[in-house]
Amino acid sequence: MQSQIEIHTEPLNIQACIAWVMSPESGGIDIFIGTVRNATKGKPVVKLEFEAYNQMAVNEINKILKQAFERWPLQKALVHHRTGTLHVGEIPVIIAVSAAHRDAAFEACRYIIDTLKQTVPIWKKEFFEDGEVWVAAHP
Amino acid sequence: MQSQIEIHTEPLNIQACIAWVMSPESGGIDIFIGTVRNATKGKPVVKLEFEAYNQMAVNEINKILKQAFERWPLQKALVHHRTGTLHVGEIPVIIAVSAAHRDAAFEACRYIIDTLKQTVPIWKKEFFEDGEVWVAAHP
Amino acid sequence: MEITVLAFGIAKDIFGGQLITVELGDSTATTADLKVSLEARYPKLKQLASYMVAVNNEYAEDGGVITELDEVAIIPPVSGG
Amino acid sequence: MEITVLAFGIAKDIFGGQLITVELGDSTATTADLKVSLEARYPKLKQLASYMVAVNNEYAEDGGVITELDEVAIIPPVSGG
Repeated sequence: MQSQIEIHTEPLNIQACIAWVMSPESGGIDIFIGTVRNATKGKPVVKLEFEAYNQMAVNEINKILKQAFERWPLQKALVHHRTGTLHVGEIPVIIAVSAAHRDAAFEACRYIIDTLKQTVPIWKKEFFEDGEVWVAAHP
Repeated sequence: MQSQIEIHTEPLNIQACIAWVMSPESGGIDIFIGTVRNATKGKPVVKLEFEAYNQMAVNEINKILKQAFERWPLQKALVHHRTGTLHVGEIPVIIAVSAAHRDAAFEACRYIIDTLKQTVPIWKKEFFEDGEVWVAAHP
Repeated sequence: MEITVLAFGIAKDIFGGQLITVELGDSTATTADLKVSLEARYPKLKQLASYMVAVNNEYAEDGGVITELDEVAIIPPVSGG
Repeated sequence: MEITVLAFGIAKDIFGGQLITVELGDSTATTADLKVSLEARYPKLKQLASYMVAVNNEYAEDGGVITELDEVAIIPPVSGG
């Protein structure tokens, strides 16, 4: 399993992520880039703050990638996640997956981001003009 | 509908494609990058040649993007396709889709590449060490 | 009337060039007439998995009428992406 | 025994800090005992949609035993990505 997992406080490097997953055995790469949206349910967002339990987050992402490599014939998979303060348009997460055939790349990439949002100990606080809230904390 | 369709003889620019689809209204971008694989059914590939019926290809891609915008709530969608001679590792196609929510971006991106391969007048010839073949021409 | 036909991919190889001209008897020929004429001249065309005719950059139905002013192209099975 | 507990996200706000210490009666406490103790001290914890305990960087079952040597963390609902 060829994988790379990094948690950064600095801006993520899209070009480096894509270059890392490319391989001569691959026919396709699927990449998901999360971006900070300017509104949540119609309410303007000023900024986000991301906090991670770094060591455990890397462990949990590694489990997800292992599952993905077991389920699909992949070449390489990469997850970079950012922490700290991010403004609108900035990039909290990049997931990139290469595979001989595109179906595997698409399905694995989507599985990784969906599962990451459910199990990986990273938290996001949204700052609005009139207050702030930890996402998903309350029903 | 915010879309960009280009057919190039020069190498495609990943960074420019991603920058074009990013928008403050988007929460996620899905990108598919096709790459020339070093083998087809176990047979080493030397190079590929892509030929397009340019004007009609742009028309057909435009139809696909219109369908995608009708089916999913998208922000922007881009298709860049390359023609001419490509070697292993080079990039024939980039598809990038941004949307407020990632499900729409993933589904539309996959729909666009799947449909492009079925309807858009672009042809690929594979060159092996011992011969060449137009892909999909024969049963 | 004389129709100029654009060819791509394997059709270009079969015709031996990107452009050929086809003489169709009268002024109300259809894409079906064109196919019959081409297949008589280039039997290898029938060995393709399938092929389409495009008229003015749109896929054409078999009954579609062709005039000398139309841009006509032979579209063998596509394989982009 | 005294357990040091790491807190993240809204749990950090509820505890008023990233690290708190919790006195658990004996040396065979479980994550369930820890939860009871924390919820008594910080009633707001019960208002969360849910929360988990992690022991040594792994999600722990409710019956899991905790010792003073373990790295224990409170994991409120995650929202990365």
